[in-house]
Amino acid sequence: MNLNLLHISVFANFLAFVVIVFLPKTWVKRSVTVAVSFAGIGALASTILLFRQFSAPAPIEWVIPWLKWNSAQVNVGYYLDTLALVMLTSVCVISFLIQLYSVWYMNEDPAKKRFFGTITFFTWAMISFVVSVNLFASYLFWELIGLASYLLIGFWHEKASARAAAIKAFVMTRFGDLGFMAAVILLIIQVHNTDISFLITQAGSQLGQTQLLIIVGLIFLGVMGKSAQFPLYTWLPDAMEGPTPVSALIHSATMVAAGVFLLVRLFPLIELSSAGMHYICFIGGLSSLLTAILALLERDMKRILAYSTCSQLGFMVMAVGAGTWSGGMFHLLTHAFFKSMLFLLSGYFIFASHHSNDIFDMAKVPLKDKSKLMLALLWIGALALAGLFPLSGFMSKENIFGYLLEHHHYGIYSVALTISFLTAYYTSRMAFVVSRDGHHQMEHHTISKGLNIALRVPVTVLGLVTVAGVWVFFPWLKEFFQLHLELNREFWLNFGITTTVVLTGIGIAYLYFGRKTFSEKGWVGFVPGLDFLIAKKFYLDIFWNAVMQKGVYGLAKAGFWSEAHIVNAAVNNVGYACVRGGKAVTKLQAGEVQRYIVIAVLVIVAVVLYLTFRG
Amino acid sequence: MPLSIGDLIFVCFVGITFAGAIMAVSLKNIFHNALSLALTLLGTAGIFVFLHCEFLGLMQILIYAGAISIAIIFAVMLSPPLSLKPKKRSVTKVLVSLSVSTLTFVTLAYIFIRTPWPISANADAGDFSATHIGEILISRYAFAFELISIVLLVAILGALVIAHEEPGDRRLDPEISLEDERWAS
Amino acid sequence: MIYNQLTPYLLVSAVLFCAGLYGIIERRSLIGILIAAELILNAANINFLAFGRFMDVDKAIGQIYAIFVIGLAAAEVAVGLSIVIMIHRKFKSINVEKLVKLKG
Amino acid sequence: MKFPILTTILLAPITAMILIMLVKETQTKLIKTLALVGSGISFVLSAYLVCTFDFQHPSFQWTEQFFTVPGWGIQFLLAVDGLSIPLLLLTSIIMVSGVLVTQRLTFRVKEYFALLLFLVSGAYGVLLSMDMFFFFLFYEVAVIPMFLLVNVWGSGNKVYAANKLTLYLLAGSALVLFGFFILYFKSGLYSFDLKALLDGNIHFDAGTQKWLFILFLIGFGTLAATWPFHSWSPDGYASAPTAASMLHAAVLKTLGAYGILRVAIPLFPEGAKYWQPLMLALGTINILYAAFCVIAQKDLKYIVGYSCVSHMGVVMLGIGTLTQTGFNGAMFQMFSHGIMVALLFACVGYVYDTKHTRNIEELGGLFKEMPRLSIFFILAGLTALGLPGLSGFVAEFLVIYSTYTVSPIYGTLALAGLVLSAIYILRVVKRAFWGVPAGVVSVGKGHGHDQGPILAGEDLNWSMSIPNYLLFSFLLVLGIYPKLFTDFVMQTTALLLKGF
Repeated sequence: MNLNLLHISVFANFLAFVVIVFLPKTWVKRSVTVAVSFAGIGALASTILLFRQFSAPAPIEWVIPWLKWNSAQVNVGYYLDTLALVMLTSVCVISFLIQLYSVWYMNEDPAKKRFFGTITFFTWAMISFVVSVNLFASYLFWELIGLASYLLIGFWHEKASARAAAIKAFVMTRFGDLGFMAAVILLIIQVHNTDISFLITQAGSQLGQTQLLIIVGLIFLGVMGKSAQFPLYTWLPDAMEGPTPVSALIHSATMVAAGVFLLVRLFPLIELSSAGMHYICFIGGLSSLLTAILALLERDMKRILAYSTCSQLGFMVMAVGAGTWSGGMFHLLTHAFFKSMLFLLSGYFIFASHHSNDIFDMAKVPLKDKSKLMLALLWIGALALAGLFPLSGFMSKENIFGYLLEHHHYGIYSVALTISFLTAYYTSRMAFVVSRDGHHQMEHHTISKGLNIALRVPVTVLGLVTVAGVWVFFPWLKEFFQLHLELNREFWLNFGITTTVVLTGIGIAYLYFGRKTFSEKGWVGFVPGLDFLIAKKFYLDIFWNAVMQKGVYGLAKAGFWSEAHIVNAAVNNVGYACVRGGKAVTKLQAGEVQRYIVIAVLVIVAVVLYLTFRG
Repeated sequence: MPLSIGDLIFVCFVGITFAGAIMAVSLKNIFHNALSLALTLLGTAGIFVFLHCEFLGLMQILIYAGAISIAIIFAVMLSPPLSLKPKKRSVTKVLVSLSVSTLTFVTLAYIFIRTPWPISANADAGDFSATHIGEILISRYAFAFELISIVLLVAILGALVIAHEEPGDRRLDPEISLEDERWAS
Repeated sequence: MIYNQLTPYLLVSAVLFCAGLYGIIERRSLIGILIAAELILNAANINFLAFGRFMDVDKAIGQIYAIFVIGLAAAEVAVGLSIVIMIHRKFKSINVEKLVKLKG
Repeated sequence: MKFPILTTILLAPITAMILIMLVKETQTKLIKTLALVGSGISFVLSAYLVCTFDFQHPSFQWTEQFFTVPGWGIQFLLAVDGLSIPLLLLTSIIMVSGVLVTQRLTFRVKEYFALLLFLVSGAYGVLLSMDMFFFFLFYEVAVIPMFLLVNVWGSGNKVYAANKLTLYLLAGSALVLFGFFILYFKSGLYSFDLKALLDGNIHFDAGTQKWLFILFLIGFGTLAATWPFHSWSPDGYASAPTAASMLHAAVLKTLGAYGILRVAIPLFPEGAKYWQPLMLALGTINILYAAFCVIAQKDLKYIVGYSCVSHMGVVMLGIGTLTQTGFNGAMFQMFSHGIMVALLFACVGYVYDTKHTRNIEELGGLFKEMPRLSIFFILAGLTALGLPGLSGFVAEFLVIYSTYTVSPIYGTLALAGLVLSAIYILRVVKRAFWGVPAGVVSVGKGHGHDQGPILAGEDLNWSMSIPNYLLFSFLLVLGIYPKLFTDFVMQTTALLLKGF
């Protein structure tokens, strides 16, 4: 029964994809129905599965052999323990809600069929990645996730920026993926088995410390690409070129979540390499800090959210690197819900401000033109992101802080506090600006009534989960994630510190953006050099562009040049030499009989002389 | 070694032959060449006599000097353009030809002189008579004899056929002509 | 007694041969070449007869060969001349340097 | 006597060719049907062979022997084993799709199909004959028709391309012929019988093995477009008509690699070991160098041509590992690459026929105009960049895996090739297929004769996309379930290593 439910939740989206592919071109509406209903079935099945399987003692395993060679075998199938189950459910549910939302958002797009086809494919790939039984199979779906995100980011391919962003996303994540692939290959060579259950229980003991470090480093390279860690995060802000539901999906439960999930999945293996853990923690903290700073001055709402995603992912990675997989995973879960909600809301606000992404344009829209529900949800999401009690973001962040404090990682703790402060500041800046009452009169345009449900239901559900979800499931979550939320002295100390930091951030944001007069830059303008660095995006984009332009295209030009001037020239010169030699020899065969006779006579004389003098 | 009368006469004939040969290849006028050829043939006929081949010498005069060279002379005379003076000869060509033929001559002469020819002691004892030639020709060499007859016949017929001018000749092969500048240059 | 030795004859024939060779190589006119070819044939004839006289063979054989050569020469001249006339008729030239279709 | 399947496979295209030559020039429908039937018979039969093939049995099966030339050691001996049977199937698939793709040809249809059938019969012959004499004979038969196909039906700088291609391949085959003669004498068998040679436990001394191996490596490597002997291939494919470049890129190139696996590896294990670093280096250079070259190209056919060279580098790398997994990967890559490159060429050919330009800067927005075609191109491109779920990934994974077992440095470099392939494929997709339709139907330089009237923006119709579906289905099925393929070659590739 549970296996069947699992089949349903995994293949519902895939089935939708296949059906949509084979539907006739003109059946646009039906393809939308198919996608949403199948995704709904998947979400339902996975939720039932969550309740049935959550506290089950043994994980579901279901295996078919896929490829075999002399020394190793690769299987595909399911390995569904509680970790995967939680992730599976959240992916299914969030994806379903986002597809529902897309019905509203993509209403007027002619290429809806393609959109829903790709998004169901995307969801399927992510789900399969999550429940995959084997690291190699994980890699397969990992790549498919990359492909699907490429297709979705470049969905509006008429825009040059969308095309560029799509390629950037694919190539940069692929760069990381190859690290993953190398890691898989090394694992097969070293331990001959890449089953997840084997890797997290026995593989570590068969590997030396150096091998382990290399493998962990390579796997983390993949995570860096997928989960947008320094220095590979630059694709993520650009990925905003895709439709907003896609951003919501990429930034919450799929794509970027895959990286963190992989780290958590392999945590027992990674944990064994302390150097690797330090490295992961460092990179996570660095990316979190850098992207949080980048978000400070950003005006594009979607980009603010994108940077916040980077920052939060870095936060999770840092937590995992510091040693708490549960901290990273729990934050990933809560983050998935409120971040997808925020993105969906950004879609609404962009719509409301006549397709401008700029938050200061949204500020110009009169308050009466903005839906109260949406504003309320925006604040809920923002505060959850900031980590304010009693929202879900608070719980997951508090959990990490608690762990750090408990294990005396004070350095990391202070970095995390800084990030938390910055996050509180920029998210509330965004919320303050967006919810301003503007006077800019624009012609009123209505969102069609029937579709309003498709807009309201998903965000409301996500908002409810953000507010209450953690509390409803608290006992389970506490047990499974071993939350560091005992009501003791450390907890209250920690609670005090973090709440103070968050409130300070919100307060500063209020000072600059909440009152009648407001500045655009806030306090950042007073820090010398910071706005310059932010404008330059820490030179990372410039660096990667140089790698692409000077490095790859330069080498390509060099290759082309050598092809023309060395390889081909050599061949051609051999040819020309033959032709010239031939021309030279044809002089002997010019058709002039007398020349032939001279040659013939000379040869005969030579032969005769040779024969005479030979002996 | 004193020179006998025979020697003098032999040298005379050789001189005639050489002079004719050299003129036959060196004079510019083709008519003069043909006449010089006849002279050479006559000289050669004399040399034949010294080789005890009087019959052959006679034949040489009759057939070669009498018929062949006359045929050439007729050909030259009958088609006027053939007797026109050719252009100046090119020096390089002359030098090349001279050096090639000199080289050939030196080689031949070296071989002829150096080789110990197996000369029979009584070289002049055999039967040189035309009767003997005739006997052998129609016995041992009968087949070759018949063959050469056929060759001659075919040659005569062939010559007739080739030289026979058909009215539509030019039309048949228009592109092979010197006027065509594609290959005249 | 020069005329009773083999070598002088051979040398004479060599001179004739080389003169013919010179002619064949140097002459532009087809008829000139034909004439030079006759010289070479004569050189051959002298050789046949000379060897026929001085070697230990049937004395008729050298002569018979010479007769054949003369016969062939006659045929050659007949055909050669007719070809020359034909070529002249078609190409308006009997200059061998111009009768070239192969292009190197 | 059992039905001579292999001979029928070989003779079907030849018979069709002869029949086509007897048909009147104007009956193009009949000619196309004949060509389709001829190649279809081979296809059905080789599919039957694949189905009934006993893949547990490592050695030759279905042996057929018709005549021998006594005293010369020549015999007409046909057989298949795990190495040749996938390539046999590949050849027949490509041929059928090549014929189906060439629907719109109007110029000298009769000669075109006759030559194409001749070409493919050469390819069948190489794969089937287990006698070096006939091997070489068919090898030449497969090389020569391409000269005419490029010269008469080609486009662009076709005379140069045709000369280059033919001369290059003949030079390579001269080395092979030389090697065959040396084998004939040195083996002591005085026979061209390849099967006897392979089965006969003949051992050459190490010195001989070294230079014979390099001889065959260069000879066959030229046909497999190994750097630096690759430059015939992009030029040739850029100029060749669609079906010819499909066949050539898919089948003939793999014949080169097949030759190395068939002759050089099992006969000269010592030589192979000695030259292993060279093979690894050449394979890696092939992958990276050609990939960089693709990035700088603008012509769609050149792009496909160079990517083809790059993918052959993977084959060479797989062979160079001298491991069974590497050989499996190389075989897998040959098959998958063949199908993929044929699909790419079919798409590019259609684009060129329709838009009369292949310059990606003049194209654009093809996805809007011809969605079906674009999807096929993109899917084939995704195979080229090694996307899981499509067959290219499995092949590249197997090869890179086995390279890692031999030399991690080369393995890493080959992995870098995957990033490059992603860059170049996506670049093409971005420039030519995405975006707004360019709308300009400019007529490029150098027309081929295979251009019909301008059919601006018309998508593939159903009948035209049959070959694309056929080809793509193989990419998909093998990508999803690669065991189907590896089971076939497993036993035979193990046998290749018995001398090591």
